[in-house]
This record gives sequence, structure tokens and C-alpha cells, in this order.
Amino acid sequence: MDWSGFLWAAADSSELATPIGPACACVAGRLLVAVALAALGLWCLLALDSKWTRRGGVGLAAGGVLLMASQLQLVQPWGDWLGFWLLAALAVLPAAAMIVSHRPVYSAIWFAVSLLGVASLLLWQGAQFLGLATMVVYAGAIVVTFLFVLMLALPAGYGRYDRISWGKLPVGVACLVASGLVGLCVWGLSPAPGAAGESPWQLAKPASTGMLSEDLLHPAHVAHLGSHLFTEYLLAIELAGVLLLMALVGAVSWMAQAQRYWQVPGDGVERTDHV
Amino acid sequence: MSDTAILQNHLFVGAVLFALGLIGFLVRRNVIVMFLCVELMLQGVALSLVSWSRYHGDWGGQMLVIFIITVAACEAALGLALVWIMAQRGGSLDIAIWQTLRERDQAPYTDREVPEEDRSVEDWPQLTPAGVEPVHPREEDMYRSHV
Amino acid sequence: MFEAISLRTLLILIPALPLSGAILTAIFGPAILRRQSHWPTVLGLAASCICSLMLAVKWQGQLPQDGKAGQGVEEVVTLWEWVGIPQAYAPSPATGLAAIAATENHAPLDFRIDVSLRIDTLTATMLVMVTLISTLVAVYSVGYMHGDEGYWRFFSYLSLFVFSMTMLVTVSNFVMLYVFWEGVGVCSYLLIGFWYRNPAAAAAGKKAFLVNRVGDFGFALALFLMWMTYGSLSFHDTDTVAGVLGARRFAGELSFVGGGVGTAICLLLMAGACGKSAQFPLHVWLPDAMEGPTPVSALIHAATMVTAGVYMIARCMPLFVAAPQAAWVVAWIGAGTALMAGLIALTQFDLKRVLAYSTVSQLGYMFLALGMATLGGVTAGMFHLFTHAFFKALLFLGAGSVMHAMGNVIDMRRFGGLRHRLPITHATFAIGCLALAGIFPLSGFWSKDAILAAVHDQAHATGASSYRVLYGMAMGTAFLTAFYTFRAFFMTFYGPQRIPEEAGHHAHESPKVMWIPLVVLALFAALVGPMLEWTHAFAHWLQYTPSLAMMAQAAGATGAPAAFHWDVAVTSTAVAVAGVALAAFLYLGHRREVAALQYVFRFGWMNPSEAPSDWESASPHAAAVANVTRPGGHPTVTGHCPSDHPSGSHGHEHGPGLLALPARLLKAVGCGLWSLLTLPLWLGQFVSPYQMSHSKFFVDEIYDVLIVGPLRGLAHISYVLDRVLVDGLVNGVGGLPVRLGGWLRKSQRGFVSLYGLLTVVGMVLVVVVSFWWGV
Amino acid sequence: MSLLLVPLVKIAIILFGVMTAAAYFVLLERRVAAWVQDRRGPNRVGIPGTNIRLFGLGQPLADGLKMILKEEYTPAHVDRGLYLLAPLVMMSAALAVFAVIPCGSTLPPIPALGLQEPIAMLVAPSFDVGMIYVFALSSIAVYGVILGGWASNSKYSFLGGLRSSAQLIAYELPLGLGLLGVVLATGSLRLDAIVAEQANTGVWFALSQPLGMLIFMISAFAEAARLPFDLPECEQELVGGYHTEYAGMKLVVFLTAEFIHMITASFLISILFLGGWHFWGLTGNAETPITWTLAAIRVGVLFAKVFAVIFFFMMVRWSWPRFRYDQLLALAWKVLLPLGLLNLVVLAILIEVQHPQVAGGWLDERFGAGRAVVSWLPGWLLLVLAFMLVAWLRPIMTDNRPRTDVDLLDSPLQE
Repeated sequence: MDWSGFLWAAADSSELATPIGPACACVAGRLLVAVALAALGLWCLLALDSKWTRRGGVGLAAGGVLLMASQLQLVQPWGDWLGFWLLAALAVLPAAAMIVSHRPVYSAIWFAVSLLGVASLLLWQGAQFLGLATMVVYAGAIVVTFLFVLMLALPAGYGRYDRISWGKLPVGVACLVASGLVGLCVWGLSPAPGAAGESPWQLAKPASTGMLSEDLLHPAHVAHLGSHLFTEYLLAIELAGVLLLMALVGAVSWMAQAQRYWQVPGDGVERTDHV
Repeated sequence: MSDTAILQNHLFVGAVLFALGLIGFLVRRNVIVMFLCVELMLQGVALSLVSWSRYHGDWGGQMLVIFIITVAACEAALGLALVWIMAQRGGSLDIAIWQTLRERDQAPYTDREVPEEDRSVEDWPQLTPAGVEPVHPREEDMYRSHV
Repeated sequence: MFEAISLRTLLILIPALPLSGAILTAIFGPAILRRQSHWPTVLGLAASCICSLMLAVKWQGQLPQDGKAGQGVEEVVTLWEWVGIPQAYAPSPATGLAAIAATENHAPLDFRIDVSLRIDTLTATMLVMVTLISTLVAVYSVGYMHGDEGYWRFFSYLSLFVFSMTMLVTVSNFVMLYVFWEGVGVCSYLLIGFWYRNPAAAAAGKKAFLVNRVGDFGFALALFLMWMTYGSLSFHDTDTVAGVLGARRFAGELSFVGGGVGTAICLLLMAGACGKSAQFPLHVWLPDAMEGPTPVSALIHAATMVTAGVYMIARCMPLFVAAPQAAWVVAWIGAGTALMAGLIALTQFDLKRVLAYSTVSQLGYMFLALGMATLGGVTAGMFHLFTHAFFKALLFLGAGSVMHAMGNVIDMRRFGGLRHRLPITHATFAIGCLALAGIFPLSGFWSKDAILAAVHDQAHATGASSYRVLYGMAMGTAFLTAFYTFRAFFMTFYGPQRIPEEAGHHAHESPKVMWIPLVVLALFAALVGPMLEWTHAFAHWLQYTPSLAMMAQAAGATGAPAAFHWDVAVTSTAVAVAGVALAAFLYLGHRREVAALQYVFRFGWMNPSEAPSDWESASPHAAAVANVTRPGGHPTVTGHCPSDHPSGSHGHEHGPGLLALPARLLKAVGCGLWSLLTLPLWLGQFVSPYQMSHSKFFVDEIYDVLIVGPLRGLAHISYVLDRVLVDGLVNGVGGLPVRLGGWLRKSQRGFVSLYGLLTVVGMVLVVVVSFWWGV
Repeated sequence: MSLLLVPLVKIAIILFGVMTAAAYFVLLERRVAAWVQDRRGPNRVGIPGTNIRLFGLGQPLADGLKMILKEEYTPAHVDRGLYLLAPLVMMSAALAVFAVIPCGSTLPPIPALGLQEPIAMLVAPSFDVGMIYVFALSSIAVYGVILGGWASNSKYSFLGGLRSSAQLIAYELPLGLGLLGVVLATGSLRLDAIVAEQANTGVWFALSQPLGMLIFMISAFAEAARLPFDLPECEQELVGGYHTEYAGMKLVVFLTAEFIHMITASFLISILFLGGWHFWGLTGNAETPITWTLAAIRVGVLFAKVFAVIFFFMMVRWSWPRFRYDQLLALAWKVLLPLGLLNLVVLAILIEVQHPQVAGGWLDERFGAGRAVVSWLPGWLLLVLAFMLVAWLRPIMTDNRPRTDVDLLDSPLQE
């Protein structure tokens, strides 16, 4: 299927019974350009391997993302706007660095930094417990464990395979698909110029400030979270506990079983030393 | 108005994180990095969920994020156990060595050449101003044999 | 303390204790209890037994004291509703069957199955009998099963069986009865095939299960018919519906169904009873079931499970009264089975098989009594059931004790003269044999006499010649019983001492834990009959059962249900003594059986070399015994009787045993009798009745030819059809995806990233499509 | 404007205070060490250029100067970025914890500066998840260790880093479990609320939850990598652990961060279990109107407690031998974790039982003022029970004889 034709048709044809209508043509056009830019930039970053392509890729990708972001509503007031974008940058830029970094340890560190950004964004939205839980569990336990395994399994710090990704075509497809997804999101979120503030996806009405401050953003946030957690969502939380337990048992038993195989030299698995 | 804006912007950031994770998962070959990318995708989703939760004033989204954290922890435990076993048995973290699990009559994958290193972008350890470069074999630049 | 426990509690406890014993043993047996696995079972059964006794005593206290005949007393405890379908069936005059339904106004009937327990005198009797014997058997098994690898399994099954059996006699609903009917069937299957590594045991278990299925099919049909006819499956009346055996029917408010439908119901019920109680066409499983452990044989195949059929017919007796033809069939089947099994038992060499056929025969007796459909008949049948349980359990346990000592050898030709080695077993076995043979004053005498008296009464009351024939058959069976019982007894415990090599050094008396139950059972076998029958206590007690009260009411004025007839008693005793005498002649001391048979039939096939040596005249020990025990050398068969050889000095082999003194006298009588009896047999030499008997009348072979063979052929055809047609189709359907999958398989390149990419592309497609078309 | 200004002032005060305190605690540590070992310790350095010694109070300044002036040597084989990042991460995590740690109760309002409300002596007073924040940052601190070890590209550093991070991760769990009882009893994760609860009831959690305190304290020692648990840098085995390859200011940053960890731990123990600023009859409870005097007394009480705990830390350091590494982890996973769970379960039951609607009312009626005593008795029974359990179930923990119940030659690793 011809994707660009498909999208242009979506923008042009007014008779199609879609919520966007003809006025969205320019939005869709800008988005397409943005998607293409971002995809191209990422492709340069990932598939090509020279200094200039990487720098150019950073610029292109950043331009594409910013172009997409410009379609969104502005956060008011400007202080919030600034804070939000700082935190967003803290989340997104390390994430990008993580996927392009050639050294896995750096990838993990970038991921941890990105996690800090995400946790800050959660805090910024008033989800205090989740923000800190993300930090404790993700940054404190999961990523450290990743680092452990990385350091133990890859004592050299990086392997040859970290410097070459899959072929250029798959990388391009992946970049295009992923950017397209973001573009689709923005296209759905961005307000149509005609209808004031209405986005094509009909959002339910937001919760009122009073309602929020009574429950979700209450000063005793954690107490409220806990009371919901252990009443409405009790079954879910029990299931989560069972899941954790099963994972624990599974991991231990795997490692215990695997230990036996390591003792056997020439166990039939071809060890290819790629390092 | 502002609520909608906050929601939109957070959803956008979440989508970008998700997309970056997706790209990383598809493109990278190091198993652990792929894993990290999956976690990044989860982060994107978690961010979106919390945004919706705040927008609707409903706890459901936050509960789902708690679930995501749980699942991530389980995934880390089991996934890393698997990765560790794979690394021990295969001697490498390259996902490509496990193409031996392909169907019998499929052609094997042949790796392409490693591109020539461009020394100008090389960020290997630099000499410190105070030190004199010790004489060391070339391989030491490539990797550390032991730690 | 006694008063503190209500009937309800006791009723619940009686099945619950064995059940909990079974569960506890099953859970803790394999890993924790191990060699101590018997404790939950033994304690549970003992407690259940105590509860049963308490229940019986309490119930005795609740019976009306005036002793007026025909007053049924029952109490029903409903635990919960198992099935409840409101307005399941609307009877209408048009269907015909509904005309005799439970309700007068033809209101729609609820299909309702309650889990309800009942107590009346019949149930109380059965409970006491079942739990008492089970407890003793369980104790015995502690010794018998010692060291078996399935120790805990055995006790778990045993408890489960007792649970099923107690529930079977306690429930107050035909469906529940059927459920536990199957329950005991399953337990019997498990226990017969207990040593499942032995192919014979596994096959015997299967056979028992399948043969029972035939009967159970009839039972199930009877239930369907009963529901369509009576509109209820409860025994008792509920608030809205009159039960099949409820008070409203007994009061004459509603009638029992007779005629074709009633007869059909009864015959189908009887089919079920035949299966479970091993009556004629379906008796083949019981002798084979002797492959199970001996305590199981004692418990299930002598005392408890096989009595389920008798219990059921006794419970449904009003239905049989309403359909006298069916009762007549019951009587004939009973008598025929009794006679046939007695004849078969004559020639078996397997000790347990002899006892098994004797069980079949005695059950036939009970059926015969029930078939009289009179109060005297039913009480006599139940009484025989009660006493038979004790002495048959005793005999089986004694046989087990012998087997235990003989290293699991059970062929009577391979051992003999064990009375010195196994003194306690010998003594208790003797009591059991006397009781079974019906010798005065042991239990068997009284119960068998009651049955004979009932048949006698009926013959007189109706004047029908068929009852006279039945009476004759019963008498003949009594003779056979006495003969084969003592044949087994003499062959095992008398004659020259011989111990098979399998026994090794174990040929000694069983441990205490095994012989104490024997002694207890022997006491019961000796005393229970005279104590209960002397005062007609048993019959009176049983009259309070609602099912039987009606008949008592009918009998009403005539007073005692089954009067003691001196002529019957004397005749039967004489016949029994004659049987014993014949056995003594043939087997005590020198064994004359083969010689006698050769004399009578001139069997070519009965090659003396096949039999152990001392069956023949060649044995000096046997000759010596013959010399001593046969005064003067009777002339009848002298020409062919083994000649007397000079005796050796093995006097201790035939010293004064328990029965040595009366035996000499008996043998003299027996010699004379033998010459009379051999005459018809001699005439029938070409038919070779010995062979008939020895081969169990070829019933198994007939089944093989008539049923098993055609079925096997049919099955083979089905197998071929299944292989070619059905499997071909299924494999074809299954092969298609395999082909398709083989094509898709090529995408399996072993690259996670490729899979991920494909997934993502699919996801994007779904997202785009769903947005675009507004899904 | 004060909205931004007040926190900044607070941050500045805390940063300055903590850094200075860390420096002087180094001196104190050396003096305590000397005292324990019966020698004098550093007592010479006073005011430079004079003969005034001031008990050696100038020593930290001299030390700092020395470290600053030392050569900033970076070895050639290290991973430069991470090598620089590691001490920074550790230091910032250590300092950032103080955002939620109250250094007293509150100050009275200062209308002259436009502050009409009492001022919390806490940087982030509206933060509802204080304790989780502490945990989050202490888990961030692991990065400093593991990255320092990795980036140094040396065996000893790497082993030290691995050991240390495993130790830190392992002991975070009992740390949290020991704390949970306190959180349950208070119903809040805020440190100021926890202190207020203790001040209001008058029962310090050390009295009502001794087992929790024990677990928390042991784990806090391990988290701070103080001596019985200083495996990451044990000199005899690993030269200097994860900071073997560090020198100059970077090393100073590492060492200071470790000291700050100890200070943090002391603050937490004082606040969570020793009543924070509360002292019977001296400071009133949380409802008492605040005055400048009262605020000063409270700060004094709190600091006295913190100082006492730090002194205890130092005494322990010079009195105890080091654990073996397997014992260290076994202690965390096999002793402290189960005990923590036991503690949590028992406390949950106790707290539920003492709820006014369950048995609390009855307790009040029956015991009146003695209720406080009754309510903390079970905690001590639990402590005794825990000790007996440990002694009974895990003799290896109380007894260092070689194990006889396993045949080491049969273990799969030996094959």
C-alpha cells in the first residue's frame, strides 16, 4: 500500500467522513515532513557510521521532533512550559542517546538518566509515588541488574555487533514506522484549525481541579493511592504479587539448572566468539 | 484548556519514548540493549497512562503503571536470567548467534563487515595531561581482555 | 455424654470419619505416615463403629415401646440440596404413567435430589455390620499388608470404601444410592486391582467393573422408569412430593405400582442387585476378584459390598410385594445361583475360590429369602446377611492367615495338616466352617433355618409347587455347603502336614494384630445368631423399618414373622451333618477323592501324576490315616479304594484334632452315604459332572463365545474403520495446516528483530485501519 | 518571591552545614580512633602561622587543602566519561537526600521577610513520599559505586564495585522492611509526620519497635559501608575497592559522600526511631506553639541524638572485625529479610489490634496511662523471639565453626 498517497488522500478528500476535514491538509503535510525528517535523522544516526552523518542525523531528528511538537497546544504559563520541556528533554534526549550509543554500558547509563527524566515528568504530574517508585525499582534495581549482567557477560565493555546494526533497509523501515507512529499520534492530538481546541480524537472532559485535589493530587497522595490500591484494585495487586513470586522462582530455578550445563565442556553448543 | 495541553504534551513525550524504544529494539543487536529498549517502551506507555490518569482524575492509569513496574521487574529477573544463560552458552550477547534456532532449511545469515573505525570520532580513553602514553599493544584499544 | 450427641451428628459422623481417614491417609500417607499409614483409617473406622453402635442404641430407645406390629419409624436428616430443577416434569393423564404419579392434582413435579441421610432399623443394622467388620478387617490388614509398597494406598482405599458403603446404606434417595453404589464399585475396582502390576489382578479388577456396569445399567434404567412412574426418587416424603417409599404410600394414601411397569422396575432393580451381589448371570466377577488382597476379599466380597444388592432389594421390598412375579424371579435366581455356586465350589482347589463360590451361594440364599416377599423371608434374608457377614469375614481372614503363613500359596493341594502350625487360625476357621455349614447352635444354623422356614411357610401358604422345588433346592444347597466347607477345612488343616516351599520359614501363626480380629469375629460368628434369633429380637427390630412395617402390618395378626419349625430345623441339621460326614469320609485323613472319582467316572483325563503324590494310594502317611479312621474297611468301594499299606510312625500328623472324635463317627456315616450318592453320578459318567463343576459350568467360556467374541469382532471392525476413515479425515484436516505452516515456516529466520519488525508492521496496520475506518 | 528564596536559603544552609560537618567528622573519627586505640590522634593543626592548636580543629582545613592541591591524575586505561561521572553521581545523591530530612521542627513566622506561616526546617515540606525519596536516592548512589568500579578498568576496582553494589542492593530490602513498621504506625511516609507521631504519643519507635530499629540500624550500617560491612573497600583484599584508581579531588568527593551517607543514616535513625527533635518534658509535642527558644531546643535535641548515633557508628567501626562476604550477604537475605518480614507482619497485627475500634478502647480503659507501656511490650517480646529464632534456626550466624551439614566436595561447583 502506498502510505504517503494514503495519508495525502486523507488530507485532501473532503468527502471522506473523517473527523479531520479538509482544513487539516496543511497539518498533515507538516506532519509528513516532520516524520520524514525524524526518520531520516534517526536513520543517519543508526545506519551510517561517520562523524558528519551522525551530527547531521542529530539535527534532522531533533528538527523533525520539534516540528511535530510545534503542532501541540502550548502549556501555560511559560514557567510550566519551560519546566515541562526541560524535563521532556531530560527524558527524550538520553533515550535517543541510549539507542545510538555504541557502548552498552553507556546505553544503560543513558537509560537511567532518561528514567530520571520520566520520573520527574511523573512527579510533575503529581504522581509522586509512581515517580519515586520508578526511580527505586527501575533505576535502583532493574538498571543496576542490567549493568551487572552487562559487565559480567561482556567484560570487554562492547562487542563488534554493537557497532553494526542490521542492514540499512530494515533500519530505515524501523525508523519510518516508529516516526510514523509518533506522527499519527500528533495528527490525532493536534487541534484542527477550524474547531477551537478540538482535537480529532474526541477527548472526554478533563476532571475538575477540585476533584483532582481531593483525591489524585491530595497532600496525602500516598494514603489515597494505598486506599484505592487495597480496595478497588486488590485483586490486581495480589496478582502482581503472585507474578513477582513466580518470576522469582522461575529465575532461581533457571539459574540453578543452567549451572549444570556450564560444567559440561563441549555440550554441543557452538561457541562463536564474536567479541 | 491547560489540562488538555498537559495531556497532549505528555502523550507526545510518551509516544516519542515509545518510538525510540521501538527503533532501538528493532535495530540494536546486543540482547541487553534490546532489553533496555523494551523497558524504554514501557516507560513511554507508563508516562501516557499517568497523563490519562491525571486528566481523568482516575486512579486506574496509575494502577496500571504499578503493574507495568511489576512486570518490568519480573521481566528483568527472568529476562536477565535467560540472557545470562545465553551469554554463557553462546559466548556472546549478540542476538545473531541465536539464529541457529532458525528453521532447518533456511540459509544462514552472514554478517557484514565492520566498518572501518574513524579515529576522529573515536572516544576511547584519552591521555591525561599529566601522563605519558604507556606502550601498549594494539588490541588494548579494541577491547579489554579481562577486568 | 451419650445424650449429648444427637442422631444427626452421629449420622454425619459415621460416613465422615472414614472419609476423613481416607483423605488424611492419602495426603500424609506417602511421605509422612509411611509405615504408620493405618492409623487414620483404623482410628476413623473404630470411631465410626462406635458411633454406629451408639446410633443403634439410641435408635432402639426411640422405637415405640408397645411393640405393635407394622409401625415404621424413620428419621431423615437433609444436609443440603444437590440438584433442584423446579417443575421439571408435568404429569398428565395422557401419558398414562402419570396417572399413578405422586401427586393427586397433577401439579408439575420438581426434580430434586437432596443429600439426606436416614436412620431406620435396616440402616442401623447395616451400619453396625459394615463398620464393625471393616474395623476388624482394618486391624487385620495392619498385619496382613505389612511391608507392602502400597501400604498407605491400601488404607486410603479401604477408608474410602467404608465411606461409600456407609453412605450407600444411609442415603435416602435412589440417585444418591446409585452414586454410592458406583462409589463402592470404584473402590472395589481399586482394591481388586490393588496389585496392579500383576496382570491377573488388573484383569480381575476390570472384569468386576465391567460386569457390574451391566447390572448398573439395569439399575439406572430402573431409576428412570421410577422417576417417570412415581415422580420422585426419594425414599421419604418431602414437603411437596410423596417419596417412592414414603409414609404416605405405606399409609395406603397412594399406591405402589404393580403390573407390567412395576415388574419392569423390580426386574431392572434386580439386575443391578445381581451385578453387585454376584447373582447368576453376573456372578462371574466375584471368584476372579479373589486376586485382590485377602482382607479386601473378606471385607468387600464377603461381608459388605456384595450385601448392597440384598440391602437394596430389602429396602425396595414394597415394590416387589406389588409385583409378585418379580419377587418370584428373584427367588428362582437366588435358589439357582445358590445351587450352582454350591456345585462349583465342590471341586475348586483354590481355598479363596471355594469361599468365593460359597459367598455367591449364600447370597443366593439371601435372594431366595427376599424372593418370598414376605416379612419372614425378608427378615430371614437380612438375618442371614448379618450372620453371614461375620462368619464369612472370619473364613476369609482365616484363609488370609493361611495364605500369609504359606507364602501366598492358596492351592489346597499344596498344603495340608496345618492345624499344629496355625492353632488359632484352625480353631477360628473351624467355628466359621461350622457356622457356614449351619451346624447347631452357631449363627449360620439360625439364619439358614429362618430362610428355609420362610420358604417352607410360603410353600404351604400358597401351595404352589414351585416353592416346594425351591425348598428342595435350598435343602440341597445346604448339603453342598456343608460338604464343600468341610472339604476345604479338612484339606487345609488335616491330613499329613505339608508346607509349600514358598512359605520358607514363615509357616507359623500370624501376628497378634491378625489373629485377634479372627477371635473376635469367631465370637460373633458363634454367638450373634443364637442371641438374636432365640428371642426373635432381630425380626422384631427389623419390623420397625418403614419398608417392612407394611408387610408386618399385613402379617399382623399372625404374630411372629417366621416361626421356628422343628421339622425344617431337624431336616436341615441332618442334611448339614451328612455333608460334613461325606467331607470327612473323603478328605479326613486319607484323601479318597481322586480314587472315588476315578471309580465313579473312570476319568482318563484325571491323570494321577498331575496331582500331588499323597492324593493317591502310594502315600504311606495317607494309608496310615485311612487305616485308623476307617474302622473295619467299608465294603462299598473297597475294590477301588486305595488299599491299606503298613503305616509308618507319623502319628502326630493325625492326632486328636478339634474334630477328631466326632469325625470318626461322621466318617462311618459318610461312607454309607457315599455309596448311595455315587449311583446317579456313576450313571452320568459320560456327562462328567465333575468336569462341569470344575470348570464352573463353563459360564466364562459361554460368555466368551456369546458376548466377548462378537464384541471383539465388532471392536476390530470399528478399529479398522476408525483407522482408515476417521483418522484419515482427521489427519487430512490436520495435515493441511502442517502444509501451510511448512510454507510459513520459512519466515522463521532466527532473528528476534525481524519478528519484532513484523509485529510492529502488523500493529501499525491495525492502528491505521482502525482509525481510518473508525472501528 | 519567598517561594523560591526560602528553599534556596535552606539548600544553601544544608549544603554548607553538611559539607562542613563531614569534614569535621573526619577529624572526629580520627580522634575517636585514637581514643579507642589509646593514642592521641591529630591534635596539632590550629590556626596557621600561630602556635594556637585548638585541639587540632584546623586539621580538616589542612586535609582539604592538601587534597585540592594534589595532582589530578587520571589513569590512561579508564573509561573517562564514566570515571568522572561516578563521584559526581555519588556526591549529588548523597546531598540530595537532605531535601526531605528535617533538621528540626519549624521556625516561627518571620513577618519582616513576608513569611506569615511557620517555616518548616525542611527543603521540600510538601513532598508526601519522603522515605521513598530517600530510598530512591540511596539506590542512585549505587551507580557511583558500580560505575567507579567499572570505569577504573581494574580488577580490584571492579570487584569492589560489584561487591559494593550487591551489598547495597541486598541491604536496601531489610532497610525498607525495618522502616515499614514505623510507616504503618504513623500512616505517612513524611519524616516530619513520623517525628510528630512520636512526639504526640511520647513513645519513640525505638521503644515500641526495637526489632525494626535493630534491622534498620544494621542495614543502615551496611548501606553506609561502615566497618563491619566495609567489604567494598577492604584494604587487605581489594587495595581500596572501587576507588582504588581515584586520586585528588575525585577521591575526596567519594570519601565525603561516604561520610555524608553516615550522617544521613544517623539522621534517619534519630528521626525514625529516636523521636527526632522530641525529648520528654523538654520539647513539647507537635501541637505546642513554636517559639524561637523551643525551636532552638528542638534543633539541639535532634543534633545531640544525631551526634550520639554518629559516635556510636565510629565506636562500632573501631571495635568490630569485618564480615566475610558470603556471611554479609547471608545476613541480609537469610536473617534480616525474614526477620523484617516477621517484624512487619507482627507489627501490622499489633497496630490493627490496638486500633480504637478493635481493642484500643479496651486497652485505654484497662490501662489508662500505662497503655503506652503495654503497647510496646509486644515489640520487645518480638525482639527476644527473633533472637531465639536466629540462634535456633541459623546457628551459623552465631557461630563461625565450619559447617558439617554439607559436604562441600559434593557441591555441583566442585565437579
